[in-house]
Amino acid sequence: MTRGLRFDGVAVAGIGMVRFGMLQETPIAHLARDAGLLALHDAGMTLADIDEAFVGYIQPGSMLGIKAMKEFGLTGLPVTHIENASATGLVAFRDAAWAVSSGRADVAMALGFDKFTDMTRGGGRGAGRDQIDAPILPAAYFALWAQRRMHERGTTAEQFATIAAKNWNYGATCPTAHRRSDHVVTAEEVLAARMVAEPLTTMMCCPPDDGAACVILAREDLVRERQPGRPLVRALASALTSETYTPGHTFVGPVVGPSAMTRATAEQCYEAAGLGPEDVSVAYCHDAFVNEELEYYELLGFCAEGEGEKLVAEGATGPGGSIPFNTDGGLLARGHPGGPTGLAMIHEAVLQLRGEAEGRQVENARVALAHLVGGGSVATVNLLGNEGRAP
Amino acid sequence: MTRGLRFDGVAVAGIGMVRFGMLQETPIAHLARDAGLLALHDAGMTLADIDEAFVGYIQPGSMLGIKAMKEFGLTGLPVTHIENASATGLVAFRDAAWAVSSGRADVAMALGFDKFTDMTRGGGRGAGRDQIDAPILPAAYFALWAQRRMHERGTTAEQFATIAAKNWNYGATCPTAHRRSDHVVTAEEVLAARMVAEPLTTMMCCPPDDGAACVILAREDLVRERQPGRPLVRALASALTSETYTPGHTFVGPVVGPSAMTRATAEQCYEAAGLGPEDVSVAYCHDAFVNEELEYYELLGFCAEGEGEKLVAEGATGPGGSIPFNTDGGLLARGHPGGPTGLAMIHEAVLQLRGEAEGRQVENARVALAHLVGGGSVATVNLLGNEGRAP
Amino acid sequence: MARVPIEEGFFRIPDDPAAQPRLLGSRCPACGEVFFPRRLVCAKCLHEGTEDTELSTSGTIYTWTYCHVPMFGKKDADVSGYGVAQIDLPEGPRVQSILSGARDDFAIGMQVEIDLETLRHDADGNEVVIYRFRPAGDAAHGAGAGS
Amino acid sequence: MARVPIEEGFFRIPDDPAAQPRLLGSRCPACGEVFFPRRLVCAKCLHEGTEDTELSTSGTIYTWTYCHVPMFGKKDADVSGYGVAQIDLPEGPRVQSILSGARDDFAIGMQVEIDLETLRHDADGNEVVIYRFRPAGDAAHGAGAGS
Ligand SMILES: [Zn+2]
Ligand SMILES: [Zn+2]
Repeated sequence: MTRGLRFDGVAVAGIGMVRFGMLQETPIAHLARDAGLLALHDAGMTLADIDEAFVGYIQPGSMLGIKAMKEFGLTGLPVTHIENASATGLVAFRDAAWAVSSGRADVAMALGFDKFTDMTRGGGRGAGRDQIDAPILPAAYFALWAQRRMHERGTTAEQFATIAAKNWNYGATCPTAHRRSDHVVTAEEVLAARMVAEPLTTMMCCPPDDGAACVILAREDLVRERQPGRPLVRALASALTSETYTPGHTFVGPVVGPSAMTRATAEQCYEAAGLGPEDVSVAYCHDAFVNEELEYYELLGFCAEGEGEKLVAEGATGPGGSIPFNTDGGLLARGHPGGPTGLAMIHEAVLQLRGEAEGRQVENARVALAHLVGGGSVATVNLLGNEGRAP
Repeated sequence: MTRGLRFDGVAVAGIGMVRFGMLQETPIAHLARDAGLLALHDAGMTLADIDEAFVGYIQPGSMLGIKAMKEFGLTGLPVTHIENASATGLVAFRDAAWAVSSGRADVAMALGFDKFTDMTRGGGRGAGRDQIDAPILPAAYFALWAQRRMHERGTTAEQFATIAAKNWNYGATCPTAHRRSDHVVTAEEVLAARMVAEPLTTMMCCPPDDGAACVILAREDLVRERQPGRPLVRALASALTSETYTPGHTFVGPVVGPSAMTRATAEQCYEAAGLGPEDVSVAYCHDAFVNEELEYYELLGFCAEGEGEKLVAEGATGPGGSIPFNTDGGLLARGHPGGPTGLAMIHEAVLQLRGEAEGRQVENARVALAHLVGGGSVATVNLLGNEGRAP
Repeated sequence: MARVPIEEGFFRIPDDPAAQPRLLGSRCPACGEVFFPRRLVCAKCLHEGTEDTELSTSGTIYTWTYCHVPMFGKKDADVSGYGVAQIDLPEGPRVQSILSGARDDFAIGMQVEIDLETLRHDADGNEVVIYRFRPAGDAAHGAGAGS
Repeated sequence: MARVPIEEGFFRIPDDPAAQPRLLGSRCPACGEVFFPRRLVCAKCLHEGTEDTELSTSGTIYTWTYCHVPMFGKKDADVSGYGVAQIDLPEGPRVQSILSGARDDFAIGMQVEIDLETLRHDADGNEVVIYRFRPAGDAAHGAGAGS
């Protein structure tokens, strides 16, 4: 009976994030604090207004969430650490939105942070040296997917590189992106970068990152009251799934589930929202490895199976296209620290839906979709909309 | 506006746990699997019946939750890793109960596991060698609390030891307890054990543990339909809080918050349930260090401040007493692996409320309370009841 | 000097160094599905209680790539690059594995067979090994570990 | 040989080895509350923007215990037992600290003052130090670290 969640009367009260990057000098609690304060300022609130917090991080360390929340003050609110591998931030968003939708909280905070530069092998994202998963890198896992597509559909490395260049160039327009190129990146430059796992070069893989991001959700009436005149952005729906069994299933090594997982998750989310891919103005997906973005064009329903390459050729997912993807540069350029990644997606989606995404604004943005997969495997799809959306 | 959650129409469908202990030979996924299968058997269900899972563990390692859930099959259900230090298991229970109460799931699983024997210093529960918190042990933190009480109230080490002996002797009656003494433990024996941090001896401190436990919650009508004739146990209410600011607040080192935290959390939970301490038949509390149990007699409302010692003298919290505490031996004897601890409490509470706690059954048990604190700091109080409870 | 697996429970190391290792799988008696690695509950039909089975020593490459970074286990083995593949075994499971061979030795659809690679030596002097696949019938890369 | 703190940002190590270290605190300009360690937002009134302040070098024992296990930092320092206390500083904060002295040297309500303890030496040969408290006016246990 797995199904999506529909959120009723849940609006975004505030957003904040620090620019992602290799931030070795900044303690993790300060990254969290800075992102959270930006969101509180954006909401016109203090911690006294927050009824519950969901803190997302992947790195080892019990209590990091509760300790980070103390940076905003000590008010006694419930705090829970949420983790779901790379999907962590969106799941924290989902749980905060549900807390408001279900009447558990009037105002809920989703706070995400992680420091890749703190992570030690074995404890964090990768497998330890004494584990069967160890010799296969995540990059190799996604490269295997790319190679199979190239075999089946004749997709070329140039087509993947074209998507990567698009995301690098989006990143250059986004102040909070890690990778902000000082020149226009071309597919040729992407292809010429150092090879990691064929056909993926370093410029087709997300960088290691530190960072933090925060989203505050609240009852719609409270947001209207506190923020008169500001475009209202609502959390509409969310779906979260784990793997279903498929023939040729892979259990050992880095896995993010069969590709049908993203399709099923998107369908659940669309159904819960009463919307379809045709209603979506802008989309954010797990482009940690760039061939994924091509697959998700299809799996999220923006084109038929095997027609992703046509979208690339048309520039449909770039500036001025029919369905811009990853307008902040995506995991590839904005960065992918882990816990905050999904909340950075929501940050950018909200800017777009408010019409505040200067230099990369999608015209008439009305509905945004945010998708992530997480190792292990999980997938989540989430929808937000402003008042311009069809009812 | 922090408040407790009231659960409507949420019943326990199944419970399961493995006996806690130093289980080095068993992979963690197998501990989780064995506890989960016991709960599924108890519920008469398979994974196909579960709509959502909340997996609680403390130890480092992203994806352990989703990987453990795959042991039961691959059905696509949403899975989220929940963590809240020592309070983790009860928070997973709370989230599963809320998922059912709020209509997000008809049937939800809370699964907890941890292997203390896998944990490396720094990544798991303790502080690393390069952290300011490092030189102060959790045992010392609780000993400081004990010493202050002895100073203020004249409490004696014998009184603490009497509580410890009670929990050791309860543990001997519980098949799933780690410490099952082959003889009646006396306060003298507890006092004569090796000193850890004055006045706490090893027999007043919980052991290191591995283990797993699982609770399945479902809509009451589904449980009635599937389990005709079995005593129905309901999840009634839950409260979760973090620290509020108090004069003389302590921020650095191991902390579990000012003692007022447990009192406020209990009040929120009682209010949400429409019950008071006088309605509670049996209670489970964080007795990782035995002086805590004495404090919680008062802070959970079972006696006035300063009268905990009287309860001890009367044997009120032991077999045949007015408010038995930790009938499975508590963290002290049943054990405290971390993530599964709270779910083991629920396991025992449900046995008591079903009348199935052979050898340690509390007469006429109608309402059970489960309390934990977690480092950092958080506190949670949860109430369950059977149909015998006053409406 | 003994050979020990990188992690227990995934494959069996034969006593005869010339013999091939065997991946340890499970077969569901209710629906017949076969899994790698071993599991108690059938992932497909949820039947509880599977039968142990050892999987075939050869399979077909479903997809493969070549990694140009030394890393993890391969860092131990001191190579600058290595192949990785998903291999379909005749019983059904799709297995991810490192490959033994050069960049140009592989293609999708090709038959490969299993052997062992030595990653490092542990503190007791044992060879820590992991399974790998090589082109079928190709003995050039050695039938045993550490060749 | 330099002295370096076990963790940055909690206390200041004076250049003069005979001088006492100072705990680094924050004072809220809105409500006057003082905190250890430093923080940007007032924990009490939620005012954003505190002022840096250094805390007093002596305080009163609120509670204390004696640990009979060598562990963590103290393992480095090679002692078989050690005292631990919560100490109320005149500015308000209650600080947890290890104690310098024997089991019978302490009592609740007693005045103690801060100094430094050397836990170990790091790879660069620096002394890794942490603050500790000793009976006030008692110089027997040394004014500096490593005594
Ligand atoms: Zn089957
Ligand atoms: Zn203030």
